[in-house]
Amino acid sequence: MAVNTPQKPRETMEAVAVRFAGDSGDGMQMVGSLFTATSALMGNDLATLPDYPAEVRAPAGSLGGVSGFQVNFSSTDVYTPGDTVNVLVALNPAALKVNLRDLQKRGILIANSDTFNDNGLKLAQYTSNPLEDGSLADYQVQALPITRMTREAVAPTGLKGKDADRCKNFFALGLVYWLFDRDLQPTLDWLTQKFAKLPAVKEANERALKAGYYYGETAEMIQVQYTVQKARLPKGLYRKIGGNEAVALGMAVAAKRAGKTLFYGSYPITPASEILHELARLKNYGVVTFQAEDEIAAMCSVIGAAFGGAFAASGTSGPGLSLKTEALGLAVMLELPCVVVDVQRGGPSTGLPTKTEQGDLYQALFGRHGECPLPVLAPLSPSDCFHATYEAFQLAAKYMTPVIVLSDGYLANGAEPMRVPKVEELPAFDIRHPVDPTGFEPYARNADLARPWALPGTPGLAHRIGGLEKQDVTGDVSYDPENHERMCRLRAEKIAKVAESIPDQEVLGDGAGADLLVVSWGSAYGAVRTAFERARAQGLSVAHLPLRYLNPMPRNLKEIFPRYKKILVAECNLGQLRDVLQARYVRPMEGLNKIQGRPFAAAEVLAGIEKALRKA
Amino acid sequence: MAVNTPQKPRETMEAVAVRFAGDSGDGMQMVGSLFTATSALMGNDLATLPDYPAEVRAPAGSLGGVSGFQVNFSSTDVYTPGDTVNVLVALNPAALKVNLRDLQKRGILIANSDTFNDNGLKLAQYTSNPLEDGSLADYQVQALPITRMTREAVAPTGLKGKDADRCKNFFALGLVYWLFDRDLQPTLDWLTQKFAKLPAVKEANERALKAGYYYGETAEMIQVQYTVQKARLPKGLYRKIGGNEAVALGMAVAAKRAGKTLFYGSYPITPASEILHELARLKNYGVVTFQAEDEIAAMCSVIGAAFGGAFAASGTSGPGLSLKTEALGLAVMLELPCVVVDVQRGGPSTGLPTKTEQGDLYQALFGRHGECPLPVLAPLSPSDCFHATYEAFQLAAKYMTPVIVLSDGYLANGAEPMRVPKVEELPAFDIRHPVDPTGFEPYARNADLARPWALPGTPGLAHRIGGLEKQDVTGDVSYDPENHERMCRLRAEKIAKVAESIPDQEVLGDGAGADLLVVSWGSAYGAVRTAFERARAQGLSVAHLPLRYLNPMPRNLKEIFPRYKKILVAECNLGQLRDVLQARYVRPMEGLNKIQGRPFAAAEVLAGIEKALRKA
Amino acid sequence: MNSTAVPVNAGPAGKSDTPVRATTYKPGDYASGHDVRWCPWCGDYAVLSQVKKTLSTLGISPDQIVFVSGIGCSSRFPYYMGVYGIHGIHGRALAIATGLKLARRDLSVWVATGDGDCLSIGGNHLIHTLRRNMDLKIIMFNNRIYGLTKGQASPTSVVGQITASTPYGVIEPPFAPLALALGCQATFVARSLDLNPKHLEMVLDRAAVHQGAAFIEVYQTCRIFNDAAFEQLTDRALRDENLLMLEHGKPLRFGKNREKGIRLGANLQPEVVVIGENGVAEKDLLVHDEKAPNPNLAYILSQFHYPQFPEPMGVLRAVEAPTYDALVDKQIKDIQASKGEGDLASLLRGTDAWEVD
Amino acid sequence: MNSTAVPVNAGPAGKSDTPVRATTYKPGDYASGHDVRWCPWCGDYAVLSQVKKTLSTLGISPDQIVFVSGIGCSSRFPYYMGVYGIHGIHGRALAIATGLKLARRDLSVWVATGDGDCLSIGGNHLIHTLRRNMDLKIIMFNNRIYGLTKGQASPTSVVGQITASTPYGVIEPPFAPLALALGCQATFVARSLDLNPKHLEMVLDRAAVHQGAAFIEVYQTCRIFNDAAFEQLTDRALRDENLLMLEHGKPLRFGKNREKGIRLGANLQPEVVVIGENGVAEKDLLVHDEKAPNPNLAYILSQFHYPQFPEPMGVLRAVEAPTYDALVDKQIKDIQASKGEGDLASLLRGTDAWEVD
Ligand SMILES: Cc1ncc(C[n+]2csc(CCOP(=O)(O)OP(=O)(O)O)c2C)c(N)n1
Ligand SMILES: Cc1ncc(C[n+]2csc(CCOP(=O)(O)OP(=O)(O)O)c2C)c(N)n1
Ligand code: SF4
Ligand code: SF4
Ligand SMILES: [Mg+2]
Ligand SMILES: [Mg+2]
Repeated sequence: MAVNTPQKPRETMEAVAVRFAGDSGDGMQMVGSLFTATSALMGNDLATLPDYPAEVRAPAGSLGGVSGFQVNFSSTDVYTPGDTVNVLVALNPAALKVNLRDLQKRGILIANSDTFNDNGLKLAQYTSNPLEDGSLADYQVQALPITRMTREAVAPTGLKGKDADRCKNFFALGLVYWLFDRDLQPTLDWLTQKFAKLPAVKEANERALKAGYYYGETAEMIQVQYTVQKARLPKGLYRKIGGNEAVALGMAVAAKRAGKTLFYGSYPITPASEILHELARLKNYGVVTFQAEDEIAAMCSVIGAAFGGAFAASGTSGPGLSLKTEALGLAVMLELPCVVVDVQRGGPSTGLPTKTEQGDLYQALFGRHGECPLPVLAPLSPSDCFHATYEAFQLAAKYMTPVIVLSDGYLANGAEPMRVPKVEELPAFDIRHPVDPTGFEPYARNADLARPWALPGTPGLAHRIGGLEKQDVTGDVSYDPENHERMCRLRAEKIAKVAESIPDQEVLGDGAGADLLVVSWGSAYGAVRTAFERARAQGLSVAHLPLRYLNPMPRNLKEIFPRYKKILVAECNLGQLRDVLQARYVRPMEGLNKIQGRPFAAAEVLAGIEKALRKA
Repeated sequence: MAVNTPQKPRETMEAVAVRFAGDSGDGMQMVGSLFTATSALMGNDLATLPDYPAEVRAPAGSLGGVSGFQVNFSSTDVYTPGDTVNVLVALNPAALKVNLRDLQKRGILIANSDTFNDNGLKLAQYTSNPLEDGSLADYQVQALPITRMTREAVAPTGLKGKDADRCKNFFALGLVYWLFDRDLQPTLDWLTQKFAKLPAVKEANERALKAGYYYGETAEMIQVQYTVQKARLPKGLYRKIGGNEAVALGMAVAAKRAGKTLFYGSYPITPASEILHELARLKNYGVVTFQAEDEIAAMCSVIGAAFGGAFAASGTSGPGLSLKTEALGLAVMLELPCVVVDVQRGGPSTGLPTKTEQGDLYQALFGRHGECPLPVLAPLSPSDCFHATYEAFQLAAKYMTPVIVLSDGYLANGAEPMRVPKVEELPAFDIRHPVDPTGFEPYARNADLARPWALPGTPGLAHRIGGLEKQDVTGDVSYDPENHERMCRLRAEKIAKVAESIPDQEVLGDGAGADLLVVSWGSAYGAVRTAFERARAQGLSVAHLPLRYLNPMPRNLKEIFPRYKKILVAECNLGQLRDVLQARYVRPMEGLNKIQGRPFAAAEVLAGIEKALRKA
Repeated sequence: MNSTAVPVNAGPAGKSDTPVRATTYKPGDYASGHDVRWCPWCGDYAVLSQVKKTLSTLGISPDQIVFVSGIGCSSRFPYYMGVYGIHGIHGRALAIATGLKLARRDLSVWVATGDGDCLSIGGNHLIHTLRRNMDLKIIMFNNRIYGLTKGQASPTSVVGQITASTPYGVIEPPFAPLALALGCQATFVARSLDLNPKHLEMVLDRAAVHQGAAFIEVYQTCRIFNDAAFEQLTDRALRDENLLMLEHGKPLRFGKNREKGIRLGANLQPEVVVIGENGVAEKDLLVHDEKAPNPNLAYILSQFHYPQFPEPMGVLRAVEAPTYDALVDKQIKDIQASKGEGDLASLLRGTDAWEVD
Repeated sequence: MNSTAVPVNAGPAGKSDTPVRATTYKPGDYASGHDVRWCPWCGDYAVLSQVKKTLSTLGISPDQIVFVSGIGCSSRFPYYMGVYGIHGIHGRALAIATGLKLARRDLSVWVATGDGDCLSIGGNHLIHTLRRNMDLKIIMFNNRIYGLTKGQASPTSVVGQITASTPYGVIEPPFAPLALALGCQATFVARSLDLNPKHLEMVLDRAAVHQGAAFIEVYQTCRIFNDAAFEQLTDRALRDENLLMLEHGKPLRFGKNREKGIRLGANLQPEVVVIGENGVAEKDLLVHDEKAPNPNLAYILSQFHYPQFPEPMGVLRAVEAPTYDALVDKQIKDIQASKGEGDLASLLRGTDAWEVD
């Protein structure tokens, strides 16, 4: 469609963070996603983060029922959804109350004034109307009767009452589209497809969207339109991807690339369920999904499928990982390849199920009885969830071992553009299933110390494996004392050898040494990277080591650490990685810790960096 | 009964280790226990260790079917059952084959020559008869037709064939009694009681026992009788106690002392099942035992019982501890007192179910998702299992927390004399259940940071607890970011505060500093202590730190470690405590590790000490 | 500690069976006063209000009642009750409740659980609880979906159902939860519906007075993820054809004008018949007998599904049998009676102590 | 790796149902050659030898068979078979086997499990496996005790039984495992006895050809910890009075001279009757029908216990129904047929990709 070229002055911005906030029923996640998709298509780099309540539907208008979606889009690299936002859309008073603290001074607030009535204010626990009492003087407030304007806009479609009101998220979206000079077409296409069977709804939303856009263009209130240029992303095909989607894709692609069936056995749990949902949709790719009766069954089904020769995986979150403990131990003993993705959430116990945390590192590394090591990887960003999961299968198959991937709620729900790799770019799998019975031994080892992956059905290779200690080479049950020690050491050595298949650690900033090295792992990367770049821009002597391989660790770490005067380990827990690094490298380190169900803000990390340097 | 005073020369020995070995069906555990009981009654200090096969009944006469029982009795302190034995009783060739390597040069071998026939030798995989081929020249071999002599001895009772042969363990026992000048009376009393309803069997065993004794006295073959003097044990009442029995007693006594019901919810697993068996016998003490459908249910039942106000506990081994992971996390969140005893066995997975190991330290300390700390204790000896379990309940109730006690197969199956404490000597429990609704808050904390233990049924205190994060003080569900951080830190601080209730660490040997400090934890104490004393006797500069509190650790450790040039951490795993100490005290340590399903031998530790000092 | 001390052994095991107080209570006495956070119109509200009503009739003080739950929308139940409560972990409510009841027979212990919580991850605890006949009142909210985790299939989702985890439809046959319970010889098995408050009240009242494991399946509508699940059973125009309201001692009749009935045909195959047609009379119908010592009729009924058969509502089975907690208590008392109650000194001493001096 | 490579996708999901080869096999072809380490005279030996016999008649090569087990004496079974095998963890055999079968429909997957393994810790996997009708052959060795851990009570131990964990006697009522299975609508439910090799062979043969979850309870004597458990059923003098040998289509008769029978009395209460006494004739007896679409007769039988009733031996139920693995396969194939088989490039690209240049 053709939208008139806007007439108002334009300003160019490098990066903008917008947050849509409203009631759980207001469709904030939907418009947030559409805004993201449009920005991606328009060539921005971006990062997004939804934030929704733990209850499925908290009471309408209440503080507990506020749902938000934040998107940070930029003409330069983006590593986080932004600590604070430039624009806040608040569809009701509760949304304003909950989100205002994250709006920058002088930022734009778009509020639906229709909802700031007695009832709405009371539900949000306001004693006076913030739109009127002068308390918002620090912001550019645009208080608009969005509900009424939406009703008017959709009136021609015949939609009334609740149905009409439901379109107000599209009005707000249209307005924000105008503000940042975005193309309406992708959203119009989406509406056409989504509501193919409900033409009135389609038309109503279309009208609301355009009304919002035209309002921006026409009304006197908003004076400036902003432009965010295309990012200088490397050439190529891109797709927007969230962390859970990326995990699912990584699994499905790894299996396809290896010519294997993907078997995904799992039990729903927030925030990991989406991986199951995504994979269940991929049945035309031959993916087998199995919703087991619990996490124990899920993990055991993975073991069975791996024995059968499938690429087998499971996804879960903390409580589920705890339940998988015993079966993971069996997988270590059986030396069968499989991948377990733990999407960490606030713990311990049920904790904060919809919030993010990096609290399961101990559990992943040490949470099994006996000497029971396995590789652990932690992706750095939503799109890295794809690469890390793919790599987990590579390591699993090469070393015949279960591998844990530590994602978290922040990565899972966040999204960013990912360059779509060409098939040939993806590392190939070199999987050999023995077929020759001559000299076959189930626990003979190759140079990587991996045992053969012999599949049932292969003539002459029938063998039995189990959780009892095994005789080296033959795999027979053995109670021999020296053999037990040999096997424990062999299993440990094999996992240590995985280090040979992972790249040397890179350090951002001065690799030769600096006053401070900030270590992050997994998802803390984004905020730490942003903070590190700001610190460098301020001329501070700091480097950043974003750890991705938690076990084994890159071989060159032992050479890197001595180059830095001080080491600060930033993680969303109470210091788990710091302890592990101190144990391994016997060097005192400081911790920068946050455990609030939220990722670091870059500003918090920057403050931590400055403090550490001051103390130094 | 009167036994003639022996006529042969006597030699006095300070300590003797005897091992009875035979087929699983030969009753070795029984005569071993009887020998132990007699030695205890005669005032020796002692330590015992049974060793039986993983299969319930392996084929008779096979190497896999050998069952052994070792007892070390002494006139001085005993810390281990002995690395090697002075006397080996081998009732068949397989028993000889399996056990000979532990017999000291010039040690006494008593073999039942009747079983060294073609069939027996073949089953034991001997190609020639060791009793005849000169291969035993280094030992004092007493090859006797024990089967035939037993048959003759019991003939008057009318017992024949298998029934008669079954008495041969008592013949061997009688012979060993004579050798060490032991009193027959306790054993005769035991037979009278045990076979009250089977007078023929009682008489046959009595006859076999005496025949063995008289054979020693009379026969020409054995020339010397040995005496082991009473140990200089402190005055008092003593009982022989095994580790599992001691755990059961610790639980039952703690509950009785506190005026509480003991609730023990558990699922059978080797080597922990005996705790359940022991407690199930104590129903007249009001103990409630609940054999749950699995370990998850067991742990959950413990939580329910603790909420109800009982002293609640569970016992298990590695695979079961893994299954309890999730529920343990709930217990941490609920801040309810309970005790979990993990009787460690060879891992990972099913591993070596009947063998000992210290492989679950990681799991106990770190094996839960989220930030989920709890106190961990490890008893040092079988009798210390009583004290550690009692203390675990003290800490659990004082700090409102689950506590893990790390026993192991070695402690569980081993036995030693324990001084029976007087009731008044046992620390009292100061348990207060709130009754006043005024100002009651379920998550208010006292000076120890413990919350109140309010019991259902108390008028006006009705409250709800659960695994979701709680609002500080009120205990209401809270998704507040700062509150989550506060609660995570409070829980961690509370567990750290437990250090205020544990004694300072003692160091054996020179506390002011030495060339080497050997750290042990839990059951490694015995062998390390023995080795340490030998090393000191050799004039080596060495001290011993037997760690009993694994979390939190004694507060003075940080002052102790710097006093020693080198630290060697001895443990039956691949270095778990060493890593934990390095993480906490950031100081390089060496490991002395063994993971063979067997405890350290003192000689191995001594060699490790010598090596560490040479390298220093 | 913000309170004074009470005797340390408050509430040991082995108190008397059901605590009865002379006071009278109102449903509101059982409310916690916390905001209820289920979705508007969620079926859970109806159960909550009926439960409070039932409790108020029992004469049991809120302080003597404990609600235990697992995880799920329905498992938030304890937070909304003004009684003692544990919101446990997923699937484990029954195991927690078992430990509590074994330690404290004086309490009235109730369990709120969902179809996922109870039958998927918690299935093992359910069958063992029923086998043992633990004295627990178990309310299973069956909405045929995972509500809290946003709409995955549960073990009671029906074949073909489209859910987040089965975008192409469920392929597994669902459990018949009441049949499963009868497979464990459960002593009290019943079913009701969130939308029939009177009936729900009756069933809850019955469960409340049952001594032993009382298993109630409540058909509960999840408005957000499975709104139509029970339409055929609640729609005014259809429900009479699809529901079989059980009454002890009465013939099994249903239909708008109660003109239909259930007869047992050859091969123990139940049939729907119309009274007056083909010579069928009321006396040919099966007669409901919830107290039958054998669970055979209850089992036959537990497998009725519309449209073939009307779905039974009410008490399928209610028989008396010793409860596990009572047996545990009795065993201890018997042994104490025969051996004498053990004291601390003799416990410490054991049987084979010796004196060193 | 000590072997050459094969195509990486050997054995994907979705092969044909039951692999049949033209070769003939002997029981010995299914032996592993490892020393069998059960106690002398353990009932497990008899089952081992019958299983090998049954397998040899199926024409399935040992390479196409997998035995999965949990932990327990009976769970050592796979080690003694010359087929592929997994000795899993306690209680989880069915979950492991489920994953294997879903990944590899071409294999014949068997499960060996004990009464503790299957019904105590593993109960949840059992009920879900049966509900799903997974194509697995499940042999449950019921010795009414925990053998491997030296003699604790199991969920089939009988009331009063003295065990290591119940020195004063079991107080919990045991499961009736076949009733539990029928509570899950199991499609194949049978029982046999270690000491009746002929009968055991027949039951194993029947299970082997059943498509779907075949649940067999084998009464197996643990010589060491529960020697007398099945005396009344095996003793020559007693067994005819205590066993009801089922035959499809035949009236339910038993007794030394087959003079007794089972009749259905009032209230669906079965009764033991003597033919010829009180006017009872054979036509009054219940007739066994393992193929009845409803499980009602099977359920009634599943609750028979001596001395009140003779214990049924044989196939209680054997009905056809789609298996879960076949449905999974079919759903994938249907979707591939309608949507087209997805390729790697389109998977990577997704639906909303854009080009940056
Ligand atoms: C160990 C574990 N696994 C998974 C979850 C996630 N989870 C929470 S509730 C739930 C299912 C809820 O379904 P249901 O029991 O039917 O309750 P409803 O919400 O429908 O009332 C799941 C899978 C969890 N909390 N813990
Ligand atoms: C998680 C776990 N819990 C407990 C055990 C200990 N365990 C091994 S076998 C077994 C019971 C065996 O009984 P059953 O299944 O009846 O087999 P049987 O030995 O009688 O053949 C138990 C409790 C274990 N191995 N793993
Ligand atoms: S999601 Fe469904 S079950 Fe959960 S509260 Fe909402 S309506 Fe009720
Ligand atoms: S203990 Fe019992 S079940 Fe186990 S092998 Fe021995 S006889 Fe068989
Ligand atoms: Mg539900
Ligand atoms: Mg058994």
